[in-house]
Amino acid sequence: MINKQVSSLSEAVAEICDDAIVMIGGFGEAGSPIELIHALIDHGAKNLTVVSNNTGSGHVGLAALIENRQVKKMICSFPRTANSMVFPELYNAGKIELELVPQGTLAERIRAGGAGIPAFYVPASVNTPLAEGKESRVINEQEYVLEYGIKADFALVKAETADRYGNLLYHATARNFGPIMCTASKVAIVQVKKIVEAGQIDPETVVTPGIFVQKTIEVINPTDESKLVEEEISYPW
Amino acid sequence: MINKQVSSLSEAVAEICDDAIVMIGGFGEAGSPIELIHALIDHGAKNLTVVSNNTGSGHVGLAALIENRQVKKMICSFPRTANSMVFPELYNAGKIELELVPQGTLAERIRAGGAGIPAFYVPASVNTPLAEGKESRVINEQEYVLEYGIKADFALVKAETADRYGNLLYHATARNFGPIMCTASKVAIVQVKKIVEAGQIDPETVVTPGIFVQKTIEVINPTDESKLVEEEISYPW
Amino acid sequence: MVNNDIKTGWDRAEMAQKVALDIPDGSYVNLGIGIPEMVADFVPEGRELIYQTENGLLGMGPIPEEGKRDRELVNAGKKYITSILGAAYFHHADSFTMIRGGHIDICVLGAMQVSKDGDLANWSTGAKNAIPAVGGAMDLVAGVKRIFVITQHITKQGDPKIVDKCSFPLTGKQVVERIYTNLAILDVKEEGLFVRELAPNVNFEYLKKHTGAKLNQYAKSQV
Amino acid sequence: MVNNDIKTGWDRAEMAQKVALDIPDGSYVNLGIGIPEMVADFVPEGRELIYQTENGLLGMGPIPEEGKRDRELVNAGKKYITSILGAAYFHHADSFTMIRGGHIDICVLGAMQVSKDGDLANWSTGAKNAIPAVGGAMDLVAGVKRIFVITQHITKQGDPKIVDKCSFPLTGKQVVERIYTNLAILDVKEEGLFVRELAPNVNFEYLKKHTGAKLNQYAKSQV
Repeated sequence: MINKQVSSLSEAVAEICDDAIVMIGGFGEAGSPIELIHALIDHGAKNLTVVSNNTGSGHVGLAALIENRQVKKMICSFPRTANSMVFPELYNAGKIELELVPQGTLAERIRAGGAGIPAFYVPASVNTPLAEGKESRVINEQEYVLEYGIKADFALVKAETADRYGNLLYHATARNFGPIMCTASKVAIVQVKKIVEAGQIDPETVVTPGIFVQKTIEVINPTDESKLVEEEISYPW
Repeated sequence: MINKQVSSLSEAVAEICDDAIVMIGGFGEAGSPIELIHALIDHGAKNLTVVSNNTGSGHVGLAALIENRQVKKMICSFPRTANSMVFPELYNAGKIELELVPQGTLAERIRAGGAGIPAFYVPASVNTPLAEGKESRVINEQEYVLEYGIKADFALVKAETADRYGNLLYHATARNFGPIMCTASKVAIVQVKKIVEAGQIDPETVVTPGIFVQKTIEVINPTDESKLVEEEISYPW
Repeated sequence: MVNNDIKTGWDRAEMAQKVALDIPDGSYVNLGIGIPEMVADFVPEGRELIYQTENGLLGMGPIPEEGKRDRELVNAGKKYITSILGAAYFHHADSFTMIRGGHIDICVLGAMQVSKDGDLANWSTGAKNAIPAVGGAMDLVAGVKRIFVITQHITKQGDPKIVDKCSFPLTGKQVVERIYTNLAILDVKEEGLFVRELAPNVNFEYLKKHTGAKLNQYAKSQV
Repeated sequence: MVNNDIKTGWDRAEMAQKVALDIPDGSYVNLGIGIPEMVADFVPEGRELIYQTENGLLGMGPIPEEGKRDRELVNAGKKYITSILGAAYFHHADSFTMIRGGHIDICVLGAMQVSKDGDLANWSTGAKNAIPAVGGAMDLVAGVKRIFVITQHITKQGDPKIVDKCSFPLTGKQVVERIYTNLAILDVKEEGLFVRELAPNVNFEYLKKHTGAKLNQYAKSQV
């Protein structure tokens, strides 16, 4: 019987090896798989390339993973937010690499990675510094930049509900990068608030079909990241 | 107040002009917008380029549109099925053009058209006659073919439920090409079984967000196409 | 410098209102972070606009009351929001299908600089020690049908933001259609910048003095 | 010619069963139209396979009873089907994300010809008056991790379908991993075709006679 549920957070992230490419869902706090990220900190895999829209806030979650020096390189669209200190400091000290990608191009590169599209053209970034060194091409009199799909070894994603097949539902704008990151990674690891029986998710409403998910772990009451940031708490606590 | 509902089938298709590119949803009967196609036959626009997975069955729906000589060219993946006589006959007589596209490439070209991606690379069709004359490129030691996005002037789509904003739900495998065709056409015209109040569709379950839909028309009891085909009925009846 | 004794020009709310008046009924709109967000407060009665937020919601509603916040319902600026009846959630690739695919009618953005050709710089000063961050700005200007900019006419240092050529790195080239500042509304035309409307107590000479690019006046019949 | 007096080789059901036995538990599987569809009937107890049909369903269930058909629930062959508990519907672009993106473990397809290098021809005879139709075949062979072919060993006219080089237009080059026929199971290796198993009353010489490409035998230790 297919069952993608694992029984502990440490088991969920156990396979993640040094030098892996890891996609991490979330747009700010919404959809950030904070328990999985903390499990990855405990696990200790190093030299990671992380694909995520931001770089985390305060000293928890993704910011803590970076602060713990497990991340060699970030691929993201917006590496600084109101409460991000960790990444800017390491970046200015030359201790972490950054590949800056427009948000829509980042999303499409991840989707392409999952869909077997090795490369595609986009209009975004033409005539800007972010197109420098990239191949460009005129199609129907408009200029486009060639962008490449991104695949990852692992994805850490937060969703709302899963069944044993790994079918997923999300909540509100926490959906953001989760569905496409699941498709683009060899092993998509998903923390959900609730695991239900097969058949309890209406097949018309499934957002991520189970084929894209390898492991699920139930985290009934995920941490309130913004509260930790406000209280200046650090992980490991 | 935004309201995309129109009051008659003829009004729904009234804008479709000669020489238009029209995407028509459906995979076999499932999702085929038969009432809209029949309205297009009554309307009479000619010299159309039609993008659809198949070429219709019997003498109704898409087959009838072709038989009525309104279609100059078909772009599709599988132009013959058990009950298709109309297209094969016209094709063999040199009276209709065909652009044959692998099904997944067809889907991706439509999606690209809707997503502002002018072109992309795929592995499908490499080393086959369908790649002849197309640009190819080796990326990471594998060969790919360059394919271009398809945009349409109009899409005719069948869905299950709509609200006044044009948000859509589909039913089972009738979903097939509908969502991507709505994104790739300037005017997406959708026949639905039921139009409900705004708010009656859960925002988590919307399949086609209303931004991609321009017109909806309620067709409460759509025709059973397979029955018409079985009974050898022709349109116009 | 702006005269502080008598009221010269528009305040932020008035600027936002000017933008709101120019957005047609039924438009799909993406509002950037900052002043652009205020536009939603000034939509004239009888018009319905649908707001898209690129992090995954079509049908963004007003800011929630304190007790009704949902930690996972935020806008592109990561502020708490609500959704309207008839909203839809989607993932990022679908969101940028809307944006890149030309489905959004109008995007209102802030600016660091706008050139006479409609080039926009709003993501980076190019300073060496700054952390570069771009977000969805480049996707928006490349994909949305009409780009409106809303910005102060000059910087806090008194430098013009409307310039002949942007000195900051571009967000996009020839993308801006109209500029709303505290001093005027300007149209970006192939022939250059045209003054669409002057704010209270601002005349053409005054505006010229605070603008780093050539300004044109419409012939009366053109307005 | 196949000897019709005593039972030689496998029938279609036995061929399908051979395929079914080789599909690991938990696999995501796409079954082509025709004999491949029969594979689902022979999955050994205790194994759970998930069937994808490229027209938009993951978790295809058995054929419905006559009265329980849904006109809009069909498979890629346009036959009425059902969905299992835990199924998911999706549109075509998402469906081919599964296929092209390498997420499907095994695809079982019919064939007109297969070459010793694993080239597959299964969509067109290349005849001038035939209406070309390809469907999802090229996407499947290009994207799915493992391609199994199930086919009669020879054509109705007695010509070999396993050949040195396909004469029909290709569906894909070097894509087939294993071939299940009524006479044998063949592995496609870099070094050529290897006989994995012979059907009842079929010996190597007999198989050779009906095969249009060189056949190799495994050393005993390799099987």
